[in-house]
Amino acid sequence: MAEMWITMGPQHPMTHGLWTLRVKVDGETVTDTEAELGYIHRGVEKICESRDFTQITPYCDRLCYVSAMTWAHSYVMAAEDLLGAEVPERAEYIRLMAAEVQRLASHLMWLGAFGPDIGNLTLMTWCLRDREMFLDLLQELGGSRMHYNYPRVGGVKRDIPIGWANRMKAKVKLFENRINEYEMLLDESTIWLVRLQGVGYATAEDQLNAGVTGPNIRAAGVNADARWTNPYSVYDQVDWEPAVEKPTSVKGADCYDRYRVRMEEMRQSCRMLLDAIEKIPGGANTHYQPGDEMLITKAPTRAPEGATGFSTYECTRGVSNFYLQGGGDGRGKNPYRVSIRSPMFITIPYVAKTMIGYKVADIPAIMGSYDPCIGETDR
Amino acid sequence: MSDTGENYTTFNSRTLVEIVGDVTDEALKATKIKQLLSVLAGRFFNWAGRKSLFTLHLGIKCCAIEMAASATPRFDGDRFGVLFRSSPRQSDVLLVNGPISKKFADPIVRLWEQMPEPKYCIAMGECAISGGPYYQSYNILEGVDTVIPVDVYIPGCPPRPEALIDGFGKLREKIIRIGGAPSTGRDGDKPIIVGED
Amino acid sequence: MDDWLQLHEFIYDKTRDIFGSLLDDTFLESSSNDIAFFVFTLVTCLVTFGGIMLSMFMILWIERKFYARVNDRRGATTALRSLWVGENGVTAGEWWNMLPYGIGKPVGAVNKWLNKVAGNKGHEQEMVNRVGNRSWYGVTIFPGFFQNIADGMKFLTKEHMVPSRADKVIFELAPFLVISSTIMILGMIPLSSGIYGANPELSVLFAFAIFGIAPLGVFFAGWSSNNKYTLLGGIRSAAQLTAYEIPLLLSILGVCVMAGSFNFLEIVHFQHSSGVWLLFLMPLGGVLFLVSMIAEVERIPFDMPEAEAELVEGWWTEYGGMRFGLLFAAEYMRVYAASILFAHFFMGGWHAPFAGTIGSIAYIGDAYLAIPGVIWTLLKAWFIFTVVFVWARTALPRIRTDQILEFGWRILLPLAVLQVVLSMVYRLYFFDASAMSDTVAGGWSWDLTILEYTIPWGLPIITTGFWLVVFVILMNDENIEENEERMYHIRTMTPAGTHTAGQE
Amino acid sequence: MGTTVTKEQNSAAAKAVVDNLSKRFSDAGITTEAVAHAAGKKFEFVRIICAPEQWRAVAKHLKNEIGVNHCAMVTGTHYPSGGDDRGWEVAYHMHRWPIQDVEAHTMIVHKGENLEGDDIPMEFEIFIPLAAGDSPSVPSVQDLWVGADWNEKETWDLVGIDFEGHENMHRVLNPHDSPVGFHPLQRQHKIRYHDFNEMYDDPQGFDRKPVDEGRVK
Repeated sequence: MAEMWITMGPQHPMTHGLWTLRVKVDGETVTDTEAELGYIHRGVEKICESRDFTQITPYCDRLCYVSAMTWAHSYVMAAEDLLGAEVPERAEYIRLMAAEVQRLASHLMWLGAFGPDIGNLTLMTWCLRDREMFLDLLQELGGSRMHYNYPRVGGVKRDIPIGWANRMKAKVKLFENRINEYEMLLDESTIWLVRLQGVGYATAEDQLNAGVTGPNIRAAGVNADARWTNPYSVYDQVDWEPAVEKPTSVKGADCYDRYRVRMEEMRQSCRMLLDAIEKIPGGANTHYQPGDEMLITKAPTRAPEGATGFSTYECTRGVSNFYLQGGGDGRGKNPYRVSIRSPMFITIPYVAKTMIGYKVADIPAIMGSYDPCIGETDR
Repeated sequence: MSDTGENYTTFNSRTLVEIVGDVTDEALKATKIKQLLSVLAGRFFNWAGRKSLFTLHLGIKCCAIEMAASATPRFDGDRFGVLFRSSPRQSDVLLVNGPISKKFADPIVRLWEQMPEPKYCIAMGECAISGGPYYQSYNILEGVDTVIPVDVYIPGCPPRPEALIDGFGKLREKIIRIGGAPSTGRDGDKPIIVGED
Repeated sequence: MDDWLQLHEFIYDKTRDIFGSLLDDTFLESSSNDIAFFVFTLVTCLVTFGGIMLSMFMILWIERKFYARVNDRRGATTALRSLWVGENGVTAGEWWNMLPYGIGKPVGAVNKWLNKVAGNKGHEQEMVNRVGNRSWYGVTIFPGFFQNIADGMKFLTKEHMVPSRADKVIFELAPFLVISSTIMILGMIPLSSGIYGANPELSVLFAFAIFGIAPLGVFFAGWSSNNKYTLLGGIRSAAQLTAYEIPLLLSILGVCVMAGSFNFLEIVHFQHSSGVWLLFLMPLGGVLFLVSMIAEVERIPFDMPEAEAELVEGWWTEYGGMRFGLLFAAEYMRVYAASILFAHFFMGGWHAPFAGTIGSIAYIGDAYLAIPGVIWTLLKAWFIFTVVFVWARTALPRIRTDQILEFGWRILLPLAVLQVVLSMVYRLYFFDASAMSDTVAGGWSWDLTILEYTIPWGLPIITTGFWLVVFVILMNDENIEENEERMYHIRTMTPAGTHTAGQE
Repeated sequence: MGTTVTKEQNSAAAKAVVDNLSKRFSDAGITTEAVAHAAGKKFEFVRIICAPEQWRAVAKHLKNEIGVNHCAMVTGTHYPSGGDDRGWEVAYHMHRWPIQDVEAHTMIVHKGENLEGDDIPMEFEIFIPLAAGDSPSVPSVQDLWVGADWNEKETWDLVGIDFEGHENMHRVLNPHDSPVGFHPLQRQHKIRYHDFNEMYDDPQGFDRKPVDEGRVK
């Protein structure tokens, strides 16, 4: 068969969103690829220039629809850097727990979407079933299933409800068993292994140079994690270790390593949550009123011209950065410029190129193992 | 020999089919069998059409996750015959679950046109209804109804899966009323907004 | 032993009688037997097809429900009641008034009566039930069973679309090629010794010759749609179906060698009269048959041709409406045919298990033997469908094309040859034809005599035991600590959190 | 818990980088300073302000001598009222992380307090002010960091800053058929309904028309 170009997308089950992958195939082998983005480019950066610092948080929630909490957290860190706001320690703990619960939910969504990519629909329903537990926890904090608008500049919107700690502990402990259940379903199935192992190699240095970060790079055998390299929040006080996976080849991490490292990361999040709820200042079962000084400090609402704020944050898919410039409209009430760095924006073109040489059937496996999220990619 | 073509068309099989068809049609009409069949079969086909709404597996933005959640154990849209197919040729419902950018306006119209009649469109979430939080953006259309006709609107940012399932319920009510009418012939019928009753 | 429900002969006799007396003293008298035969064939085919098609809805229902239960869901709940109750209280009004001949009133009365007896329970308890997170509807009848009927009827009403660049003739032809060849297989398959459409001498050969036509239709469909997904899907499908046809046929050859016949009825009768199901004599053959059958009907884990992840819907991407409905139906018919074939080849077909033992008990035995054979066939087929086809679909991911082909050619094919050789050896050296018996209890043909000691059913026990041991050994996971460097490890060597930080 | 980089390490590393850079580029007029974040752990990062002409040299030095291996983001900003020599600005944000390839079946788990020298993680913020004008331009660093590739494409697409030497520049987020010269994040482009009074006059939005009416679809 002669070589031909196949356009996968924008509506395609593999893409997990709206983007187009153009693949040149020779028979079943991929010989060239090309990624095309921008199908849900919404101009968030432009809109945010006419919003004040509190109003931007909902837009950051909606950047990535499976990890709203981490993106909002990332934004408020940049805004605090710009405005110079101190965050109470209890608020930092709450933010950490919220972000880790969100990380669990996000990884579950990834695994759930990864299952149909490989052909197992049961995995999807199981993962989404367990994800509901964590969405319930987040819903108690933020009031909504997906977009919480929970972190505020200088703290959090409200305290954890009474009983949240116990519910969280029970759910996390239950979920630790569920992870074993998934591994029974997947790791002990030879088909799962032969589909993932030896497919989609990427080394650590290559990935970092191309801008890929997060679990994808930790799967290649290095503990690259912004939670300890650029420490923020209280990650230095709770008990955890970055999940790292030993790659099986010098060619770097394959799809199986990326799958493993996310499974381990879920375990680490559980460990972190169980530890943080014990260490939270003020006690896990006390409830402070919204606006209490344990939860939020009053931050300035205007930033002078020339001030900048920058945050490095370990989002669920990699490192997200926010860069804010002060001194916008309304005498500094709005930022002059909001710049958002999404890990997936860099990753998707890179992943498209790593597919070359593999089979057409490996495309969903490779793409799915990197956990694409187009909401944050196109912004 | 000059007009072979005429000879050819005189006893054309197509004409025969038409004549026979017309005669049968008239006979059926006269005996009211046609009325009987169309009313009875109409009820059955209407039931079938509303009970089996295959939805195009199209994930645009946030609401796509809620769409996925509606198929999960807690909400289980499969109870009501809502299945997701990846090919527009096999789908009945186009579930628009996110903002339509200028770049995606053409593809979504194409997807809509690839679906066979009778087809229905559900606008899920604020972005699909009006542009939502991005109504000021330079790249976002103000709602999907600027490019394709919408049958049911489900507000929310994003709507909960229950609301989505309720939206499908509303669509079923609409199908009871309009039948399997082609999407172009539904001008008089107002779109339904979930939660507005 | 023949089933007591000899519908085939019954219809044959009755048509002869009826037409013999009906056409007596007319000019058609001389050809009354031919007419009777024509009518008889028509009726038997209708009965067989009708039986298979109606019971196929059960397959669809089992698949939906079983799959949903594994997924912690309830699955489809559409009940027949939804025909008359409307949606959420919205109905089509008094539509029966539009009916002619004045039958509107009685139809309306029936509808109202149905609504009263099997309709919604009224809205009095709506709020209570909502708080209790329950549906406020009344009783459902066979929930979910009618969902598939609704799906099929909906396909009928959909617009028929042909892509503008498609090869129109072949595009239209392909679904009919697939479905007609599938229906012809069903014509060969008996439901019991008394219910079958046709019974040629070499019915197994004939059925599998027809089974091989469908790949052609699949390839036509993929090619003519003028779509790259369908093209890839069609070619994958052709390669896969061809590769798995051979082990499939070889495993069936093993069955035929064992039974000494190419006829379905005789193969099933052989299992009964020789005393043991072939599954216990050739478990390997059974597994080979099932694996290659799963590949032939393109279900997970071998559903690469219609892999939803990368080839949108595979070779039927461009088919919508009734053409898609037909392809969908054809797929399930092939699955159903595969299940019935397995029941016939390996599980004794329509013979009740332990007919001799249970049948000799007073009263209960009579009732047991009075169950028609067709029930046993269907039960066995449904069981196989649920346990093998649906369970595999819930539990397994799909394999890549090259891996499918490699598995087929390198593993299944040698094993299938081995199975044929084993069958020959069994038949030639261990089979005791004199002990065959066509009674209710069956015969004792597979006793093993070693040094004057006779083990009853020795051969089946030893064979099954051997393959069970092999199965258990293969299923056992390897010891992960032993070999770190092997290709497929099942656990990460050092799970995160157990390693100590600071070691570079 | 124990892996986190300490603050002492961080400030020492920042100081070392600043010394290195100011020694290397002492006479080139490049400002280098270690700045502390205003919030959070108040860790320090290195801020470099350089002219576009020196940017390639600085970038090569950063990559080869200082070990900056991750180009996180590229931000272009338009300052219509910024004066002649700062009409535009490009900000590169980069990271230095201790990451290297590993052998098969091994892994490297760094511990923050064991790191020293170039291995200590560090953030870099490079400002490149550009003169006002219609065609701002910066040398591209696409060949040094692959990660800069799509970031620079995006910056050109949204802000309109040209990157000299950038291969295969094309629109990534805006539609390919956008008008030439349309870069939405330039300040002269207003968002739709930017005049809020209109919204208060007509809260239901009956008379409201988008600014780009007629061009949409």
